[in-house]
Amino acid sequence: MLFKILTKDGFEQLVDGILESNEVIGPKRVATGANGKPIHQYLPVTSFGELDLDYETTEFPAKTYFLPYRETLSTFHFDEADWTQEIRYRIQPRAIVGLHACDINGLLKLDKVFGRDAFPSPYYLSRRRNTLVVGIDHMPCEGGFCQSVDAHVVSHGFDLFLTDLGDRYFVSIGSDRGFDLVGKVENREVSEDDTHAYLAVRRRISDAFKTHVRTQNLPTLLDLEFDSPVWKRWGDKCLSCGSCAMACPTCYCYGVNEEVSMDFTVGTKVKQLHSCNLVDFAMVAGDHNFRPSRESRLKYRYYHQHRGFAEAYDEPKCVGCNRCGRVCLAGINPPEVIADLHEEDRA
Amino acid sequence: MSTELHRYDITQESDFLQPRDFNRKTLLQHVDQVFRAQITNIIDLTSEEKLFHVRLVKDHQRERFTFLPGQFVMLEVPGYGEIPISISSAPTNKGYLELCIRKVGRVTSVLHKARRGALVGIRGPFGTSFPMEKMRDHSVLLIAGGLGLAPLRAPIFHVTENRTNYDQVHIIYGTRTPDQLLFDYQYEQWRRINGVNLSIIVEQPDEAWTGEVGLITKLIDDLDFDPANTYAIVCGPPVMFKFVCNQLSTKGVPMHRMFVSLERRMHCGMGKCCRCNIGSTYTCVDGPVFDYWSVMNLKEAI
Amino acid sequence: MRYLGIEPIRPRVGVFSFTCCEGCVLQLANKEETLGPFLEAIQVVNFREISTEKGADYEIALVEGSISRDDEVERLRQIRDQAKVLVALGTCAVFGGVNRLKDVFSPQEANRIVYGDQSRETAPIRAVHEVVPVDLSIPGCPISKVELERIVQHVALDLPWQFPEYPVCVECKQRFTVCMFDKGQLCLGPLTRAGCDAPCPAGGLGCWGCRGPAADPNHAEFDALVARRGFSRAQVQDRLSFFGGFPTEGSEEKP
Amino acid sequence: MKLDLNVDVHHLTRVEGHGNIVVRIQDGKVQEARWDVVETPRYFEAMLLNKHYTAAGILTARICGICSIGHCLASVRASEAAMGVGVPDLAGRLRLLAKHGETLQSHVLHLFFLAAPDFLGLDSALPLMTENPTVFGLAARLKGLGNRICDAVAGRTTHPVSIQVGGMGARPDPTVLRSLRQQIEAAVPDLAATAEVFAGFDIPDFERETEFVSLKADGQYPWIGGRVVSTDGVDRDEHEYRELTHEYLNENNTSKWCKLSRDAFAVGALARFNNNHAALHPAARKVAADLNLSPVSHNPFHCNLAQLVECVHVAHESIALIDEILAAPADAPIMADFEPRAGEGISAVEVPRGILYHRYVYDEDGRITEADCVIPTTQNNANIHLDMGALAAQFATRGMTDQKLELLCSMLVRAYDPCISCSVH
Ligand SMILES: Cc1cc2nc3c(=O)[nH]c(=O)nc-3n(C[C@H](O)[C@H](O)[C@H](O)COP(=O)(O)OP(=O)(O)OC[C@H]3O[C@@H](n4cnc5c(N)ncnc54)[C@H](O)[C@@H]3O)c2cc1C
Ligand code: SF4
Ligand code: SF4
Ligand code: SF4
Repeated sequence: MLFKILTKDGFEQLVDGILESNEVIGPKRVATGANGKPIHQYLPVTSFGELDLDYETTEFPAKTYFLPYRETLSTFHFDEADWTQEIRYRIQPRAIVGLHACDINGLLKLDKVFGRDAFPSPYYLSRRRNTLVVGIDHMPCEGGFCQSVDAHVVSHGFDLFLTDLGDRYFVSIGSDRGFDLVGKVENREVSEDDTHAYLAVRRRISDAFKTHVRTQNLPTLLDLEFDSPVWKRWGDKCLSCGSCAMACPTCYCYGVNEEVSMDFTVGTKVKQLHSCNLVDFAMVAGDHNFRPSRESRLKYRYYHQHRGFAEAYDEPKCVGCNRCGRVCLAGINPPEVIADLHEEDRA
Repeated sequence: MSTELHRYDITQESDFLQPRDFNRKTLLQHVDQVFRAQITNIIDLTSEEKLFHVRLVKDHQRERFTFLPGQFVMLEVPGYGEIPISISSAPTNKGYLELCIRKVGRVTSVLHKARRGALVGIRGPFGTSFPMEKMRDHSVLLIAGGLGLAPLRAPIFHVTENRTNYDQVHIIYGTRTPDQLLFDYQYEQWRRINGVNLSIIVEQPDEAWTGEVGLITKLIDDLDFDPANTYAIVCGPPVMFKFVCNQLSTKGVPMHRMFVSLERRMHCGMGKCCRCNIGSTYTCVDGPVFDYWSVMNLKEAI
Repeated sequence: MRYLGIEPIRPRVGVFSFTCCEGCVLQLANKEETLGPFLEAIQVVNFREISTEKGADYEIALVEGSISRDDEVERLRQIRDQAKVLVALGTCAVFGGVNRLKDVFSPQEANRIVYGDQSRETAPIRAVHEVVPVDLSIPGCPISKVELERIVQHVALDLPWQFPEYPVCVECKQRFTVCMFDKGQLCLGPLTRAGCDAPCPAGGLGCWGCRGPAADPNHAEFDALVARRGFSRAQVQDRLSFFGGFPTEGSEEKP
Repeated sequence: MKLDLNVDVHHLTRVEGHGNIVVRIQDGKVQEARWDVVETPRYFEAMLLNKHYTAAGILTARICGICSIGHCLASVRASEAAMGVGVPDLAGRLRLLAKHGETLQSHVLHLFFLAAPDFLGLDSALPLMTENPTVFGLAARLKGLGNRICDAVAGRTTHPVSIQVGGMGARPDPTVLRSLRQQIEAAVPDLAATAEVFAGFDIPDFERETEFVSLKADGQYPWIGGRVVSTDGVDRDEHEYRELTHEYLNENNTSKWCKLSRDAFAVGALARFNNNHAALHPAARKVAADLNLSPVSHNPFHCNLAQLVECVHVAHESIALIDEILAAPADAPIMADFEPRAGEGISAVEVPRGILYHRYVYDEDGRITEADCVIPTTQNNANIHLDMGALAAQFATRGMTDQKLELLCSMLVRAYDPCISCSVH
């Protein structure tokens, strides 16, 4: 990897340059929570000033810019006795500025599912390739346990990654595209001092994690605890509202539905993000539901995160952002649920 | 300074990112493209099921389209939805499929209204198949309950078309009532095939019924076969194949020689939407055909 | 759908209003981008609010409003006799709607409050299904025209229609709306059936439950979570009883 | 020759709600001429009792599906008055913009879908779709525009969500506002075309001396709050609404009736026009001149034309409002900080059909102990009734038939654009 130093002004210039002819998305302050804390979302901005790079976390992840909550997969044009299928995917380039390490790790996991595998998704890949990703280091967010799942650092999957050294940014360059951009504004080589400062910041971040989740042996533990009362305890609380999956940077389950235009000339095939906690997730014809209870649905969300995905890709799907825990009105959150499972193990 | 971000054409990646080939050199950008297919014939089977003969429209697609017994396709009815349907015809018929469809919801209802000549879409074939090669030189039990005869027809065709490759063949079929029996016009034909033994049973007979009455397990009780030399394919609702497989198991058929076809909700057929996910297993790509041992190991499979 | 060999049928539709604000039938004339095709997909033969034609040969009756007077019962029965398919349109027709709120008073008391000594005829509010059998219930105060368009397409081809089973939160999140609870406000989204596209939380109001309960709503946990966040029983009950779609304290199961 | 005429309309069509017309003419003399509202009563004033202030606006919006924004607005203003809440400037502008959207939507609905078919000899506007797609297109586009404004600002076309006690619950996205502004500008030719269509209609020649009542604002066309004036010289504060309406009961009606200086009075677009013509946007004044409409008109059928003039006015005023809203700083407040408190509040708002009054009394918990709503159509009903008598008398001449008279009477009622379910709230 190549590294450079950018001044803060230089970075602002860089973003302004992109803004002139491209859409830029970044953390924007949208409201103040009841607890007095600001609430942020990744949203399109019109100027650098609208970005709040010193944000703690966002309510929703940036995945919607890669896997939209709703996306048209195909359009069918009806013509008397015939039809044609039209497939389009987004190719308009844009930039996302200010993703934290966990969110970039989230993208890397989605890459595994939608970028490789048996059937890569052109819809996803086109968005991914056409999105410039600029990451930034940040102190741990409250409740975040990305360190426990090794998602607090990231070494690829971005174009640029910034570490704030006070008056300047230490920039890790992850692509030729990123390299060219840095070259367009004032920059300089990394000095030994910069490297020391950078490592100190990294260390400070690593040391600051307060929330830890025991992930060792979790896949096996989950198999062992398949019938554990823990699931009922937490499952009974579940509102089956799907908020966790909407807020999770790596949840990607979906449903596909088709609609016909009111004048019966066009049919559209629309993909909509679903959630394994929703009642009808595994409902099939004849009203048979393979996961009729809240308990079984909640359990399978944890299974997919920490066992199923681990089996397929040797790592958990969860990046430890705890957005699902924060957004859950019932207070179901991975640190506590997983701790509970370990308790059960000991008991 | 103005920076215009480069537009990246993903079709450039097709060379090194190629989807698992389902019978066409599929380019990345075409994974969602359907083959246009015409409904050439419709056969009323029962009040709820119809058999659709479907033929791919384009010559080169018909040429290339092959499948194995047990695989399924995603059947697209533009504007109404795409549903997984098992292929119910002989694998030797190129580019030509028979799909047996029960009317249960939106897509199947609109299909049941469709007329001969209608154009639908086909994606696939998808999924695993019954290991017909492995079964060579063995006796085969082909067991179906209810709509399970639809996916079982492909192996039946295969076995009868390659009759010399297999030893004794038993086709065992059961439904709840006589009017639910599918493909009754073919029974006579199957019965006449040398070394094929067809038995049928219903749970609730009507006045006209003269055949066997009871659960399908009753037929298996009476069955005379050599478990050491036998493979079984069992298709039907989960309760049915669970009972049948357990019964076969007690009779001595090893679990890895019994094959079942699982049904789950599916929206993509490509291991993405997760709706068919059982633990870490995707019914659409890792299945739908599983041996019974694997099914026993899948939590919540039955 | 010609490519399937199915000719679109244009069902004959009658539109009827009972005790309500007529906001749901107004939606029939809304969503102007597709108004032409919508009105072409059906044949409106009786629609007092916008047409003088009073055809009695309708197959589908769209009935909005709740039932609160004897003459309404009579009129509704006649409509039921004529229609092949009777659709309860909107929250008032499906659940009784806000009109039920008057029933905390006796008819006499309500009359005294509003009309003094010259009372008018009124009876406790009934939803349409409490008077005649209903074939399809479309909730919403008002109904969503987008949803109605789709339902009409289904009814016209006699295809089964399925409402979303999941709660409003799903659509709310998919609109990027900051959760009302995070802003310290109350919301019935976790209990309420989706399909409206969550306009209320997006408008800063929070859901009031006009579409009635989602499949298997978790009332126990909802009660617990609103209590944890400091909302009173009365506040929650006010909302749950507002549109008549939820079982309220003291009532047996569903109204 | 004897002239006997009978008109009996059960559930008049192309109006909102249920009302009947009865006219009996014997030997050329009007024996009976009645406009009866038979809508089922809903008892909103009872429902409001004990409701929390957060519920009042949402509840009263359900009084009417066409002017729900007006109701919600009148309601939250009354609550704000009761609790002494000052609404942030930006919120006030957003509210007015939402109301303009509603006025446009409601007027266009009335003009094209409810009123125009009579002038075109049609049962409804539906045949226009195929027979006169140009006119149908005008109607659909203009109504759509009104609805989109409501949607963007109030959160929904019918039953607003963001109009709340204290201000607004959400601020519309600037890109949406900019697009709306463009759409309104693009609609100006459509409004001109509409004026041309209506200029071609044969409007019945009928007048009856009427007292016209409306709000009045200094130098501006009145929409929200202010003084109440009449063509008979009344000039009072909105708080004196009781002295301005004198609600009373009529045995044939589920709606109440009102009076002021005379037996009846009229509110609505024509009343606003008659009292505030000078404050109209020049473009709107020009359309009025083109349509030969000038104050004070005593022809109730001119209400249609006044609505058209108002459409032009709100379009222009909306453009200016959007500019002001876009210019407001990103962090400008839209919601006031307040605590509920006991008190009484009265609010008058000009909704499409005339002045709407809401009055609430709150206890210290912010719950309503007394509620009163006086609806425009309630105020108009007596006047419609009296007009009906005069109309019947004027047209009880040779050559008149039951059918023609029925049409005239129906057109008269429709000209008022009555909102019957509102009036029987
Ligand atoms: C591998 C496989 C093979 C199948 N083979 C056949 C067959 O040969 N003949 C036959 O009649 N049926 C078969 N089915 C079941 C068939 O897919 C469903 O009956 C069908 O999807 C129902 O669609 P619908 O729109 O009519 O019903 P709706 O209830 O309206 O369903 C809506 C959506 O739910 C999903 N869905 C509902 N039920 C099922 C289900 N059981 N399985 C998967 N998805 C479902 C579909 O995605 C569908 O688009 C098979 C299912 C699977 C998984
Ligand atoms: S499961 Fe929860 S903690 Fe893990 S990545 Fe998803 S939202 Fe974050
Ligand atoms: S605002 Fe309401 S509907 Fe939206 S997520 Fe929160 S609780 Fe659910
Ligand atoms: S958010 Fe709630 S109250 Fe609002 S429309 Fe949807 S269901 Fe009705």
